[in-house]
Amino acid sequence: MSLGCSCIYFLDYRGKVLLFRDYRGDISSSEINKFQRRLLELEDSLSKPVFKLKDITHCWVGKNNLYIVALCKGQPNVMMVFYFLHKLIKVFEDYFTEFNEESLKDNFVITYELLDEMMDHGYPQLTETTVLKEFIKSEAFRTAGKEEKLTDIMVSSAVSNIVSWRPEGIKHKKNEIFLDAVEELNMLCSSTGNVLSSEILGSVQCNSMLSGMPDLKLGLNDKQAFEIKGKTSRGKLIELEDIKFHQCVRLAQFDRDRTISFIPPDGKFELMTYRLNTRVKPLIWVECTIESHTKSKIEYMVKAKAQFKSRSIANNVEIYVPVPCDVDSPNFKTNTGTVEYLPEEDCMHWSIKQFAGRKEYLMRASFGFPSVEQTDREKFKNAIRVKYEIPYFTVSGIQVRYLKIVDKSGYKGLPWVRYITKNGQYQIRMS
Amino acid sequence: MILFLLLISRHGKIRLCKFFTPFTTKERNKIMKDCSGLVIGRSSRLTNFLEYSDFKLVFKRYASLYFVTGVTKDENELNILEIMHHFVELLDRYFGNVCELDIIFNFHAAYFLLDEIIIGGQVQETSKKAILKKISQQDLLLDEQFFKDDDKKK
Amino acid sequence: MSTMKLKEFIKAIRNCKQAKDERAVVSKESALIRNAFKEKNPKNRHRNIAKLLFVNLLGYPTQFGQVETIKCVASDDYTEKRIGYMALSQLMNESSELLMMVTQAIKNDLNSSKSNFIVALGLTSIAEISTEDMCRELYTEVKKLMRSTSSYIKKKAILAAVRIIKNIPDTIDDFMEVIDVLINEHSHSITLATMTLIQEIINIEPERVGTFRKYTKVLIKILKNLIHSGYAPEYDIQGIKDPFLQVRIIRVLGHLGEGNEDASDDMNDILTEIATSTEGSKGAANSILYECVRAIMLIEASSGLRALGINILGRFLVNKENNIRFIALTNLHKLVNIDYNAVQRHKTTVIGCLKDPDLVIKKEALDLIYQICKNTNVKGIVKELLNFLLTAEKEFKEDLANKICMAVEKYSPTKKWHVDTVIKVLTLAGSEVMDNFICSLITLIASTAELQNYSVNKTYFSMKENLEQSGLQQLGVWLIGEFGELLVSGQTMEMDDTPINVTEEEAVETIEKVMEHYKDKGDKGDVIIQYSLVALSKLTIRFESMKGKIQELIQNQVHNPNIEIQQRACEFMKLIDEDWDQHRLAIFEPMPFQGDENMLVDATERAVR
Amino acid sequence: MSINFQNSKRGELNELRMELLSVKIPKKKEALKKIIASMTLGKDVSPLFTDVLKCMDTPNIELKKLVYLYIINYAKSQPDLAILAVNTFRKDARERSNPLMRGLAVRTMGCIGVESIIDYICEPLKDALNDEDPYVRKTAAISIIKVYDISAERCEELEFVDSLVDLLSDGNAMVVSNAVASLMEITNRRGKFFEMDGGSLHKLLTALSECTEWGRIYILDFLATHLPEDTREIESAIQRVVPHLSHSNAAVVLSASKVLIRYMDYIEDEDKIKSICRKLAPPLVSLMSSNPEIQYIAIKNVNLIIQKRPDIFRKGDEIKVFYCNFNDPLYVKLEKLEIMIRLVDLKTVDQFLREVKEYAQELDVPFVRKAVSAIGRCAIKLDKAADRCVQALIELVRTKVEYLVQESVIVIKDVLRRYPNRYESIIKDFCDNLKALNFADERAAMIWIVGEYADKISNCVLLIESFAENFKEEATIVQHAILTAAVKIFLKLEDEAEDMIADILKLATEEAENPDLRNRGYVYWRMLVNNPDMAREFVLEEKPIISTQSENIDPTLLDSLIAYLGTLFSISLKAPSKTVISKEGAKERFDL
Repeated sequence: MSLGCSCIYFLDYRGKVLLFRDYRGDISSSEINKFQRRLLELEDSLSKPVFKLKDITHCWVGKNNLYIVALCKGQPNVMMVFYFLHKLIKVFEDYFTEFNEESLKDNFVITYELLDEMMDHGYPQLTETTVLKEFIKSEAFRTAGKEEKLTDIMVSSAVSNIVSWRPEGIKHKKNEIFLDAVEELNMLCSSTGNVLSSEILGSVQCNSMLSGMPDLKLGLNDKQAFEIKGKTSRGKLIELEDIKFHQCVRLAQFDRDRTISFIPPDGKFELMTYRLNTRVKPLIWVECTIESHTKSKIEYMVKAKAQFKSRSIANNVEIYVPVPCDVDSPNFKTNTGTVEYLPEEDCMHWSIKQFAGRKEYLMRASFGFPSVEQTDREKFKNAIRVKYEIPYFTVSGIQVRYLKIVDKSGYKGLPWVRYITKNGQYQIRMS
Repeated sequence: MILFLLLISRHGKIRLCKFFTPFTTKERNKIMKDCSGLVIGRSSRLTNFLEYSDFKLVFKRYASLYFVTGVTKDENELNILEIMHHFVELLDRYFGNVCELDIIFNFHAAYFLLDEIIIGGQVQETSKKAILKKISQQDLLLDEQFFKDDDKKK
Repeated sequence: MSTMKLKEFIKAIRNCKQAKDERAVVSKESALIRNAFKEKNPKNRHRNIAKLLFVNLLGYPTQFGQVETIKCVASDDYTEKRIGYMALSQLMNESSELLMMVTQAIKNDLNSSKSNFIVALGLTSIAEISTEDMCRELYTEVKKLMRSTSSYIKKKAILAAVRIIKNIPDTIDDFMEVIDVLINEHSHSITLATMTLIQEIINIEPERVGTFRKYTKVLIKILKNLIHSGYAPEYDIQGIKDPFLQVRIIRVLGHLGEGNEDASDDMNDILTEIATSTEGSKGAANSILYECVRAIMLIEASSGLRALGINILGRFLVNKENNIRFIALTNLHKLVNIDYNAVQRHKTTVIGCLKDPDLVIKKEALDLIYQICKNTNVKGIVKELLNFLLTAEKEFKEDLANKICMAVEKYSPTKKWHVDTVIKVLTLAGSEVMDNFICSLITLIASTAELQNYSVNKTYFSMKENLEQSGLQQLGVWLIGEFGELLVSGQTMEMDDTPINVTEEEAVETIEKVMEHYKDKGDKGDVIIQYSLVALSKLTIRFESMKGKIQELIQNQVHNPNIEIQQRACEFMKLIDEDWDQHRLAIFEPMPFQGDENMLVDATERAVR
Repeated sequence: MSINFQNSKRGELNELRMELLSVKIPKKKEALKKIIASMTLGKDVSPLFTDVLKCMDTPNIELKKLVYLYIINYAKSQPDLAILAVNTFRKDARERSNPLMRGLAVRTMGCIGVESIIDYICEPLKDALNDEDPYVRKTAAISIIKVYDISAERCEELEFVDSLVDLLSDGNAMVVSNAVASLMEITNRRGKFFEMDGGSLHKLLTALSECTEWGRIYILDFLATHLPEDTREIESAIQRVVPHLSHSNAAVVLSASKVLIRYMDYIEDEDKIKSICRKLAPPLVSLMSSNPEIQYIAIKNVNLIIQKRPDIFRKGDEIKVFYCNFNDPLYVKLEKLEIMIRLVDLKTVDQFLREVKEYAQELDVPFVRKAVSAIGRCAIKLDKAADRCVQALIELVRTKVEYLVQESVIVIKDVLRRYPNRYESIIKDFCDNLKALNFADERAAMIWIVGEYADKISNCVLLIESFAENFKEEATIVQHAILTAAVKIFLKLEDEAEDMIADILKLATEEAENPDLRNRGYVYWRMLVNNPDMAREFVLEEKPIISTQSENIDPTLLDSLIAYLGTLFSISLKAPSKTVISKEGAKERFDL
């Protein structure tokens, strides 16, 4: 069974080929026309991300007005193909800061080089930006630097090492590492305030600026870790449901005694993600009542309430409330924040820069209607969406207890830790 | 009679649409969508006529635009092709070497022109000279401001 | 308030790369325009309406602009008025109540003394959007304007009248006297419009054609003058003088000559002249020739003129342009009933058209070939068509297969040939053939005793090799069920006189394979399984030895989620039970068929017996 | 295009050629970049091939890479040209100072798809397999598939396949994993030839925790198709695979799950199985917070996994994870609904109904229809909750929204089949909405209901007569439904329905063309004449009750699909062998 893919295409939003890499030469170049035709026939939302035409499988991902399409023959591991396509986008973003038509066109030589190095005969190979950057330099770096000799560029030592994500000989003046514990709260609520589903998606983001080959150990207030080691804790312990680690973490060791030990890649990376299914009440609760709704006018009363401790503050709270598609003369009244009408999304947008815990704010809105009614006016009762950020706070109560840094050179590294909670998919249904 | 005239770009965008007899919005949308599908990509070597619903489609591609008409079954298809060509030549004379962009940005002018050629789906004037004369007289009557703002190409 | 100018707005939209960006620009601007309308600020109103026209072209809703459109129409400002009128037909369909509001404004404009152009706007809108009520309100004005001194107004008024008579046919009488005057005017555009009006009246009330016959000579004269006039650059198209007007007059002449010898005689010369002397290979000339042919076919033409017409079609048929060939095919089609032999002469050329890469030509040619078919030539034609069936692409295959079946059904000289041909079609394109052809073939076989043995054997062997052809399987399964005993009799001979031996077991296995192949294949597959169940249950009285196997196959279907299949399977499972041995025989007897005089009596009698 | 380019722009090509000849490396580089840019636009720049080759022999690595890119592009389409570069490749492959160079040369040479290349490539490839640098070895491992694709015979002759097996003992994990990928691909072509013993299993498991995320997928997929023979080995493999459920790469997680589910079949200890199942659930659930494409694949696979191991989601509240978000793409929503139906049980049914009713109010018609049918399917699945589900359906029918009514009729028919005589009270609501039934399927379903519950519907004779008004024009499925319903009604009401049954039988036998319909008509007619009691027994007999079992995949098919989790098989639900065989049969386009 072949796992890999035969070729990868980059198309613009109309389906025109920008560039492509053919890895196997077993698929005719006219095949991509069929994809284009299908693209024109169907809207994105209707087309499945993977489909088969005759014996060829099309897997595609859309991003920033571009389509990245992998064509495969036989029985590809489609999960791998999709994960690779997303990884590809990530690497291009790292290289070109942005991934779009312009950046691709401006950097087509590097794009080809990367495609050649990241995949061989349809099999993903090296995909860590830090490692790739060792021997594929970005354009800007090249022109600035002096002319390169054959001997100047070597394969990253990472390839030959067991540690495939970190080259040797990294040096930093200050040895620091920053940890951000970020939690996103996914929540779906009914109009009556019942939480239909909620989960916490947490991640620990690192930015490592440590020299050498440091070996790190991270200690969390993980209940299971304490149980296994038979220790007790003074603070609160939490139960992490499903933990996923960056490939640098020694999985077997974690499986054995829940120790998180790793040699970090250099720079930014996501060390781990976790999920918690605990029931939480909505941090920002929004209640929306339509007070009157006639042929010529609609009036809303919107109440927002911060249901967290008063010492925390939510920043950049944004509340989106749906309105009918053909309203006019918007009129808003509130003593907090600003409100605007966003016709392109058929909603009003109430933004509050700072929202302290336990506070409650009120907003009233009214709109007029034109005398001739648009046919689908009544179909506007979507979900209310809420965005926010709460610093110095995590819903789960996760805590970094320690981060031990050991390098053979013996320097003392400094760890920094921050906590933040954000909204994830946060929707409240409208009555 | 001619029931409707559509100008459709290669990408399926409607550049001009004129219905000479009432159709509901739903019918109109269906017609526009179906016509794009039927006509775009058809090789120019093939017949320029198609049966559609209970009328006929007569169409022709000029550069990047497809001119599509729906006509009653009793129409002379070859004559309809000539009428479309008549319209194209007038657009050409009015704009001077017309291109798709002229029609996009001055769609109103194209409608005005069409109003002098066809009324209610019937040809009303066959003299190009007469048509262009009437159009330029009307252009003079138009609010200068309107066209200054919108900077008509001449 | 939006300050974007029309051109900027169009540019902004053109800069959008994705549908959602475009939607965003449009919704924002639409919201601003809604507000501007609410504020009742007439400044920029026409610009906003113009933007909405563009929004409408893009396919977004614009209903909220309708009231403002009416205000624009009623405005004193010419620019606003003109934009308003333009928007009227684009934005306001369906809202007849609102259209009623605009009627008064149009009336004012029709009576305007300010400018002919204002009157013209009103007339155009009547021709395109008027409702019955509007027409009643406005038709006196239109009638008056038909006598206007300006030919610019007059021609538009005539065309507005075309719309009025369509909406209110009882106004035709009012317009008849005006036509008497108009017919004598010597202006291209007035004559053109008048022809259109006459044509429309004939369409609505065909019996009025007699009243117009008095114009025959005048029209011939106008046409003659037109053809013989000197070079007029204004009206010249590819060396032809005003082809639009020529076509229009010829069409009206055609109506006048239809069923009337005198009028037909009168126009014989001019049509002959046009048919012979219109030169040029370009579209304009061909459009006139084509119109001329249509007229010839309509009127009581002399044999010479008719020959001329058929000749033109013959030339069209070998033209290299597809459009012209298409015209030839459609018109030969109409000619079949009038002059079969003339059309029949082109048979080979028409069959040749089936090779054309153009599907439209192919379909038209196929239709024509079908029309040419008769008992005498059907064999030859079908033979050729079967060759095409081998190579036809999917879109055409369906048409072709069904047309062959139609021809066979209608003209088949012998029943055996009928059976052979349809089985051949089913073998090549069995999944494209419509149900009713399979049904009628079954009826034919069932009602013709001498063909049953032959058919069941022939079908049995083709169906085994063409499992994908669902139609063939449907036929085969039914035949095995009904005539299974003929299949296993061992009395049928192959070509070389060796007997064909099919065992009962093999026959049942064939059905089993079909059922296996068509399970979970959707509706079409379910139908075949339904056929199979009936066939199997019939076989219980024909193949005693296979009862166990049959029972097993039927049992497999009693859990089928398809209701019809489950119902049959359950009924048949019961019937198979020994208790019903005697009854079963009566129930599964061969079905009587149409043509069987006493089929019902028969059925009941036998059943009772 | 190409002709056009050559004719009108011959000058441009010449200009580029001159630049390539320049002695200055930056100028050459610029020229090559332009050439590659043209290539990207689809222009034919192959006439420059020999000139480009001349630049290949350079110490400047960047220039060299550009030439390589150029060659790769033509390697497949114009191998005869590409083979001209072979000498330089061989030289580069021996470039001692730089492994990157050697790897690049070996990799690119393999892309030239003509058989004659093998003569040139075999020696450098052999060297590369034994190269001191792992980068070269890992590249060589993949290159063996390329050679195999060009000529399987030569590849075997040159013993490259055997070298692959040797590479499994390589000290570098990335080399091992690439060798595994190659092995698997070759196995795919010529059938299984490699038997795993304890030693190789151990090596693979060691490499598994050391190699890149992609390498882990290759090894896991390999393990899923190559089962160890010994139960102890299976258990130790499981132990080493379990930690990979914590990997951040979704494909690693899925492949690890696949190995575990397959290996579990060989474990007898129930507790061990339970403990593995417990570990499987959370990572699968987590996949739901990925990109929509990954979610889609994940849901499809979860659907298979829970059919195989229904006890994985034992906690009961996992269903919530699959609730649809407002902005999920349609293809994700539809699959989530499928899973919801699978997971719903008596504990969660109330939430489920609340949720699905919400979906039925949305605007997306295909989604709404699926939501409606989900309610019905839930009723069929959960006997004790059927009342609540039916109540929900009735609420929807009462909205009189056309597509809600239509979908409800189709699904309620199956509910009535599942629970005969339990819900006759609801029939009235459907009878009130006959006008909405525009399509044949819905009408057939309604007619079936009328026939089945004739004794509960006072005007059933009238209803059937009105359905039969256009008998001849109706779809065959509706005709059959009318016939059967008429017979049922007659058997139940007798005299009252005598005229009707006479009419319908006449329509079906005398006037119909369709022999199948006539057959049915005659069978009924003869039965009724022959012995009405017999007919009563046959026609009105209670049918076997349908169940949701029919929605499950056949267990043998399921097992073969489980072996291919994550691959296309798991999305299309086609059995592996079948798909391979029906290569020819799959002419028509089918959607997944």
